[in-house]
Amino acid sequence: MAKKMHDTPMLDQLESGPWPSFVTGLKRMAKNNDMAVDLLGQLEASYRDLKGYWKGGTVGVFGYGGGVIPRFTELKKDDKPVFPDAAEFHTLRIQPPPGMHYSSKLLRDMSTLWEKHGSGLIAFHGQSGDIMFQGCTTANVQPAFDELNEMGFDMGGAGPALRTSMSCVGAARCEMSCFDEARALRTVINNNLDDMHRPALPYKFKFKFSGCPNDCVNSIQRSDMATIGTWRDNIQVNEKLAKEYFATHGMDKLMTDVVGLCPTKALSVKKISEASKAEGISSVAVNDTHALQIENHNCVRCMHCLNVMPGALLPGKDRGVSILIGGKSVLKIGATMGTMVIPFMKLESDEDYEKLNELARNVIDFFAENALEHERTGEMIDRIGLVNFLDGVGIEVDPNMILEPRSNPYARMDGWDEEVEKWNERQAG
Amino acid sequence: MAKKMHDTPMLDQLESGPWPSFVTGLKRMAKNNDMAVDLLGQLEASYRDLKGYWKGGTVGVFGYGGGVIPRFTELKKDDKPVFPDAAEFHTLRIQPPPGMHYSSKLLRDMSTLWEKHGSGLIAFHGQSGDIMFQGCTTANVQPAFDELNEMGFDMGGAGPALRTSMSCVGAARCEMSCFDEARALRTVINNNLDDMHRPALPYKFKFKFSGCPNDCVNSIQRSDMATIGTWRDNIQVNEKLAKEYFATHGMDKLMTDVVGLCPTKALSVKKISEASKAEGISSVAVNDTHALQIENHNCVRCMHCLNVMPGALLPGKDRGVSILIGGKSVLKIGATMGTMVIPFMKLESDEDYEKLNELARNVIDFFAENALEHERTGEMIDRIGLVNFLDGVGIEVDPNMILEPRSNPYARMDGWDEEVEKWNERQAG
Amino acid sequence: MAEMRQPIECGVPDAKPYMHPTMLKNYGKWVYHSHPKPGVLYHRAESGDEIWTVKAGTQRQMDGYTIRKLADIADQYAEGFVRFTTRSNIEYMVTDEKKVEPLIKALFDSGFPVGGTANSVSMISHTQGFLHCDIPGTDASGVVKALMDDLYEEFIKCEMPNRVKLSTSCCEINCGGQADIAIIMQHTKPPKINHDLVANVCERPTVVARCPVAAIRPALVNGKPSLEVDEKKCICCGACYPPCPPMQINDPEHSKIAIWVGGKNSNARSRPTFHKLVASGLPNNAPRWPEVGEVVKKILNVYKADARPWERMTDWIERIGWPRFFEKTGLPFTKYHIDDWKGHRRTLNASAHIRF
Amino acid sequence: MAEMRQPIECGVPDAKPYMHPTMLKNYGKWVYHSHPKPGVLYHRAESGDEIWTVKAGTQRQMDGYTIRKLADIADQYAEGFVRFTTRSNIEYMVTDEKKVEPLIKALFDSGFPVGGTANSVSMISHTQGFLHCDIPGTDASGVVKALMDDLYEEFIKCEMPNRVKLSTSCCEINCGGQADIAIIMQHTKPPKINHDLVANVCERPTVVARCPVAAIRPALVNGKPSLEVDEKKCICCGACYPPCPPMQINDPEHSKIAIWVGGKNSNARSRPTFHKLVASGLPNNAPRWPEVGEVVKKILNVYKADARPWERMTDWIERIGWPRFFEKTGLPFTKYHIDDWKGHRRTLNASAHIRF
Ligand code: SRM
Ligand code: SRM
Ligand code: SRM
Ligand code: SRM
Ligand code: SF4
Ligand code: SF4
Ligand code: SF4
Ligand code: SF4
Ligand code: SF4
Ligand code: SF4
Ligand code: SF4
Ligand code: SF4
Repeated sequence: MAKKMHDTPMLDQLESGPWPSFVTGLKRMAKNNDMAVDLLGQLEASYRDLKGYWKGGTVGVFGYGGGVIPRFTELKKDDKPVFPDAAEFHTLRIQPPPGMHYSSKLLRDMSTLWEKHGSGLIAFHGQSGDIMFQGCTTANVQPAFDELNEMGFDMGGAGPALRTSMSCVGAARCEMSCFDEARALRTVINNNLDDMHRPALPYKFKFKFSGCPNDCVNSIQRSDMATIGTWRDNIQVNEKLAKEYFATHGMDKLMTDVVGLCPTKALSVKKISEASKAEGISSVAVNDTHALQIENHNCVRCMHCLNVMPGALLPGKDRGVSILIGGKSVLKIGATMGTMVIPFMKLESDEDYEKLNELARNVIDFFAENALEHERTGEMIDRIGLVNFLDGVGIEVDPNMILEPRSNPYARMDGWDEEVEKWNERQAG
Repeated sequence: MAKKMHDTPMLDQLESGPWPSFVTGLKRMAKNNDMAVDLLGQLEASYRDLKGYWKGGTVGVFGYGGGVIPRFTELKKDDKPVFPDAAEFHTLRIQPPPGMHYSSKLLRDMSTLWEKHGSGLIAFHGQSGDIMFQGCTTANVQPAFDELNEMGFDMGGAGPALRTSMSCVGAARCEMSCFDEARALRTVINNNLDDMHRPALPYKFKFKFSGCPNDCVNSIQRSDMATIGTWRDNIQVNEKLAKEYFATHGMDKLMTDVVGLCPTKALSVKKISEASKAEGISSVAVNDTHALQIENHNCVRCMHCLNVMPGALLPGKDRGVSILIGGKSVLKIGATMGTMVIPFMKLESDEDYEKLNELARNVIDFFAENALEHERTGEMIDRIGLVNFLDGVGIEVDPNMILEPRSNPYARMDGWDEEVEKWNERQAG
Repeated sequence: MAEMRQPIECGVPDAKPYMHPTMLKNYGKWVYHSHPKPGVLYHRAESGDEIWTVKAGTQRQMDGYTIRKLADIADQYAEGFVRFTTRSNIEYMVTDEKKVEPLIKALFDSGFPVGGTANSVSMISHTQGFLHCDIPGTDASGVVKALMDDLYEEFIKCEMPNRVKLSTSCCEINCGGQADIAIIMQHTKPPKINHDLVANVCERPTVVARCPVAAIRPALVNGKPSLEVDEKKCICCGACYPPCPPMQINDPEHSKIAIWVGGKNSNARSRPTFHKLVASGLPNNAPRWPEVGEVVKKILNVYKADARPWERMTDWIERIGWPRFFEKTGLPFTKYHIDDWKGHRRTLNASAHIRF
Repeated sequence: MAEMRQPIECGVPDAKPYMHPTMLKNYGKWVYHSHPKPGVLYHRAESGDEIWTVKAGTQRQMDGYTIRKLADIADQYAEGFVRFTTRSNIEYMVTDEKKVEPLIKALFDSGFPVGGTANSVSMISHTQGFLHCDIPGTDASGVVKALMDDLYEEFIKCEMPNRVKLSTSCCEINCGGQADIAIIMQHTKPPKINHDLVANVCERPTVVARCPVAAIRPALVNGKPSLEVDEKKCICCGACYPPCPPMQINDPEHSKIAIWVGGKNSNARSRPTFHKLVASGLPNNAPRWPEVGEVVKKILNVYKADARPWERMTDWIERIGWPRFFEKTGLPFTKYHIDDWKGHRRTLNASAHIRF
């Protein structure tokens, strides 16, 4: 039996309504947890005053320089915490299995562990993908981590460091998946753990992995290096499923929802007799007379038609990934998205994964050496120009990197002939 | 009989080929015109050396501060012009009738006048719209101008001044025309001649007038204030011409060339029985069964469908103009286009034209007071922000001014409630 | 102190031990999916294996009871495995279609709404707020709870034109990300500086460097090194606050809430887009933020009624145009909507395209 | 000196006295047009009045013989009136259809090609170049003449997908404007400063202010006030040259010619666009610039073959994508195509949209 509950008239109002209530959860915890009692007290004060009452500090585990988010209360009276049992309320960021898969046992084990060492409050998951074990005293941080670590789990990222990564469910349950997202994630992250656990980068660096351009982990906008599945050859078709789609949806829907929404007009419906068999064309009969036709050279791999006709259309067989660099949130220059720097690389063989790993390392190294303090990769590229970044990490230019060529003459082009030479050589080779 | 011709082996190569040759023209002039002989000499030298040989200076006419482009030769030997008869080769910029209409008599009179006072070489027209009387000695500038002026013609703009304007052929011969372009041009320019003839603005200022959004005088990109015809109500239709179009082009063309290219998908083909009669819909039968239908609220007045089906579709009846501010070429910040600042104003009555005139004056005044030296209007707006410009000239904000609202939180919004108030009042009023 | 334990630097664990066996078996070999009903996904593998996924909402911030309840349901109805989505929804996978309905019932009965799939409004991207962050202007869990109560029906049904993804962020830093509708703290007054503390707590050059408009300069105040803000320049972004807590940006009255729409992360049809400002000045009205809910519901209702199938928020607005968006939602258009940040020129209408 | 004559500040003259009477009569009352054949327009007024316009190319820079010839043709075949287009084409208006063919013949016979209407390649926007400008890197009249000789067939026929508008500009200032294909001088070396002259001729602060990258600073050279260029920063734009002729930017070898495509001024379909760099480094090869003609024709041929009806250059490229443009034209893609000027971020591909 824990200490007496504080009055929480404002929080109480969050117990009504159909959505699961975190307040109800906290109150359940508070029944035998003093930290939860006082957390509710402080939170109610924040609601009342419209003011956060936490401040940071320095707390960590032996051997690592990051991964714990320290929180000390600022709500004091006569220099003493008003809610002493929640005066320390640190979070451990722990990396989950890629794809966030759990057995019921693992969930229970984690919960038990955290009720022992911490408040019992766990977030599945933080926006970067960490399991956030929230509410721990300074003293308990180390034993809690030790136990998690023994279970096979490791600390995530915080501060100017490599951050915890995310990949979509992908290959585990999605027919759009174009590579093994979990393997790519583990390859890249686990080879660079030093940068995660001993923060020494100019600022944070995030990797994210999406199996296809639907980008279910928001990698373009929310990671410094996004690895997104794609393909080079023709979209695969399945006539049976295409006919099923047509049977239930009809021509109007096919025209409006599929053909009409292709961003590059790469789709058309043709009479089967007139369907083209040319290279680069995918064709699939939707009934006895008509076929849906895809001009693959003009398809930008946006996923829309595959989404609307699942299974009937599938990514090509020659699969791999695109790499985009520089996504981040709003600080300093406004939000930036990742920029396409590698339109396509295979990601199948061991060597392919090793290449991805090397590229990731190159990018981190270039960032580490060239970014200013507290400058994200996207800001750095904005400052130095994409070409200097490409030069630095050894990537050749490609028209897929741009929406359009420059429209101003403000460039010094004395190396034109050399650059043309390079391009011609690459085209020949 | 003029002096002996110089050798012009390079220029001679421009006499062959089917396009009218300016070299042949110059040579014809040179038969009895020493200035032309020496001009050819200097031009050949430029071709040989790949170097221009003119420099500027100060030449003008009494009472005006601008309009003459002085040119003195730089090609000298022992401080003496190599081609003395073309040592002075000034240009008079003269404003043509709007729409660039000429009688054969006027052409002949101008030609005769210029053979008397100048080289005889006239450009119809400069890119800003001037008649350029090219090749005049300093001594002859005044008499040449006097004579032109007596004919009813006036000097155009040069330097940091209001510049010569242009309007499209418009109402004189074009069914797309939504206002009297020539009247608007003359109203605005002739009321501000002081700023043209006595250059005292921060930099040049150009007006251009296009009768419709086809913008045949490139006003958005090439003028500081563009006045472009448009309409507010529904596109007008003519069934006879629509059926004629369909009879010659067929359904495929109608779908691909018209419906398929509307940028906002405001067009559709419907069975006549199913055609909507709702407010905001224009409908025109193209044959006995089908009608072309326009969702006018979603039409952005791009002109495309009117262009493809001339006469069958025509601008609405409630006509007026849009105003865009800030177009210019590449200097300093890269080329800028005009920005929409007045989506619609009527331009029919005398008062309407007077309002346009006042607006023009306001814009020039704001420019004169706020632009830095050698800063164009577009640059100024880029520097101070559109809202400050609107405030300065007294224009209310409108969502048609933007492609999208801000995507960054980098603004100080303490006046939010007041601004909302303003909007609501205007919506009510 | 005893000798400290060296960490085992094991990194990201392998997912295999925690993955539903049918997913593992057919890893990378899926060929089809469909949406049998709201909250339920059906996937089929090349092998013919089938899996049904039942998806339910959670509060993300979970107490032990909740976690054990979820685990129990997994054992009882769903073969002992779950996964979480990036939006803190939980997914139960079953290979036997007959288990689907009982599972759904168990979830609803335990207070976990089944839904969030396909063209529903999914759970809101959740951040930390008053519960844990050191710089929040508002709460996160509470805002999310209040809004999801409001949007409950849209979560458990699939009646939107396409997926709807919301985010909330308790400060302008926006950990919640770009979304169809984003609800974000927006400060409207420059930071109030507690000069007594600056010298002790803040590395002044770092703070100066953080300001995007160079409005901060070092200054001596009462003889002590402090900082000074040029209030004319300051855009109240709050970026100086994390490195220098004495620059108090949060204000119970003047920290407002802004609503942004049309962010999109996927590449489907259109390229990814950032969300854009549509409303601001909403009060930070804990514990249920009704004014925010009003605006969000207004926007969602118009979108629901007006957008065509498969149009995301941004696709819809792109088609009807911003003038029409403001007209249809009745939201006022102000000078603050007109961008004036770096590169703003590209957001201006440099064409004669207009809508009436 | 005698007393000077005061100018009559009459401004823009009224066009009425110079306007074809049928145009005047039906001013603002036209209802229909068509394109009976290349070089010929047909317009009909509400009143039923009809007018045929025959359009012909000129060299713009006209001698007296040419002007009189054009006037004679007007009197003989075309009711005494003409107008010029913004591209220095001349238009003859006739109200009697029977006069059209004789007029066409007279024009061709006199060396004025009839064409330039509808989906032809019209006359090139003409600038001044060596003939009159004080800062040109190349000529204008000659470049135009050479190119129009090359494109003659495309002027007198209407075989392009849509109108094609070209421009040439004899320096980077680009008086020729944005065009489907623009041919523009591109300097590649910083200005060579003639220090002896700077002090006498140039107002130094003005020059310093003109540089878009702040590469110029005042300096003392040999004890005299002059200017200095930071050659690492300099982007060779030539903006310093007009206010300071001793900063010689033109160079017979290093001033090259660049080709830009996809500029569009009209609002038809897409919004107006700027032209974009596609080729550079072409030699300034007077008097006929064959290398420039080659590239222009290559681009036009691919456009002609590949674009759909009514697609302007930019519409076509927008549809097929830039990767395909470079592939189809065979033009090399280099680092110079990637923008690095202010606001360049918006030109980068921030999406997974790619083409193979
Ligand atoms: C489970 C999850 C991946 C994961 O690893 O956790 C997931 C799973 C699927 N996504 Fe997703 N997406 C998931 C987050 C996302 C996100 C990121 C986010 O929510 O912040 C996006 C980008 C959102 C954006 O653009 O801002 C996302 C954009 C899509 C799209 C593109 C939608 C569009 O038209 O723009 C599709 C395609 C579709 O709808 O058919 C898609 C399709 C799918 C499919 C149908 C893929 C498949 O074949 O299995 C899955 C169905 C899930 C469902 O519930 O309907 N998924 N999906 C994520 C569920 C989050 C949630 O609980 O709501
Ligand atoms: C916990 C979390 C929100 C949540 O409740 O889920 C979070 C919380 C904080 N974020 Fe975040 N961010 C979290 C995901 C994100 C994301 C989303 C993502 O990773 O996909 C972003 C946007 C993507 C990005 O990286 O830009 C994000 C962009 C930021 C930024 C802005 C960075 C920028 O360059 O614009 C900051 C400020 C900074 O780093 O200085 C920040 C800073 C913070 C700090 C450390 C506030 C601070 O500076 O003191 C917050 C600590 C809160 C706490 O007490 O735990 N957080 N933050 C997320 C991390 C949990 C996890 O590890 O899983
Ligand atoms: C005569 C002229 C106006 C003038 O006052 O001098 C003119 C006249 C016409 N224009 Fe134009 N345009 C004229 C310059 C322009 C320009 C400016 C330019 O050439 O630099 C443009 C903008 C070009 C651009 O976008 O860069 C222009 C864009 C159009 C368009 C839009 C084309 C498009 O699809 O983008 C149309 C509509 C059409 O093609 O039906 C048009 C249509 C027309 C029509 C059909 C209007 C009409 O109903 O009479 C006229 C037919 C002329 C013809 O020769 O086919 N006119 N037109 C100009 C002839 C210039 C020339 O000799 O080539
Ligand atoms: C003559 C003409 C080209 C032609 O052969 O047609 C021309 C010629 C010159 N232009 Fe131009 N511009 C001419 C139309 C234009 C246009 C087109 C237009 O007006 O529609 C533009 C683009 C639109 C604009 O206003 O930006 C244009 C943009 C410039 C600029 C760049 C301005 C900018 O802000 O980027 C300059 C440089 C300057 O003003 O400092 C310039 C400067 C010049 C100067 C004065 C060069 C100089 O700075 O010494 C040239 C004098 C040449 C001469 O000897 O006659 N000229 N200039 C055109 C004027 C003739 C006339 O009056 O009709
Ligand atoms: S990103 Fe693509 S592969 Fe990954 S879960 Fe989403 S739809 Fe599937
Ligand atoms: S995936 Fe390709 S074909 Fe399908 S809609 Fe997208 S761009 Fe069009
Ligand atoms: S701008 Fe419009 S009104 Fe003027 S000539 Fe061109 S098409 Fe006709
Ligand atoms: S004028 Fe209007 S309806 Fe016609 S194509 Fe343009 S936007 Fe569409
Ligand atoms: S959005 Fe701001 S307040 Fe909220 S968790 Fe992120 S950093 Fe903290
Ligand atoms: S709130 Fe933002 S703009 Fe204002 S001083 Fe702080 S960092 Fe600078
Ligand atoms: S483009 Fe340059 S060189 Fe040519 S006329 Fe204009 S200013 Fe002179
Ligand atoms: S050429 Fe351009 S960039 Fe170079 S110094 Fe002159 S103005 Fe500056």
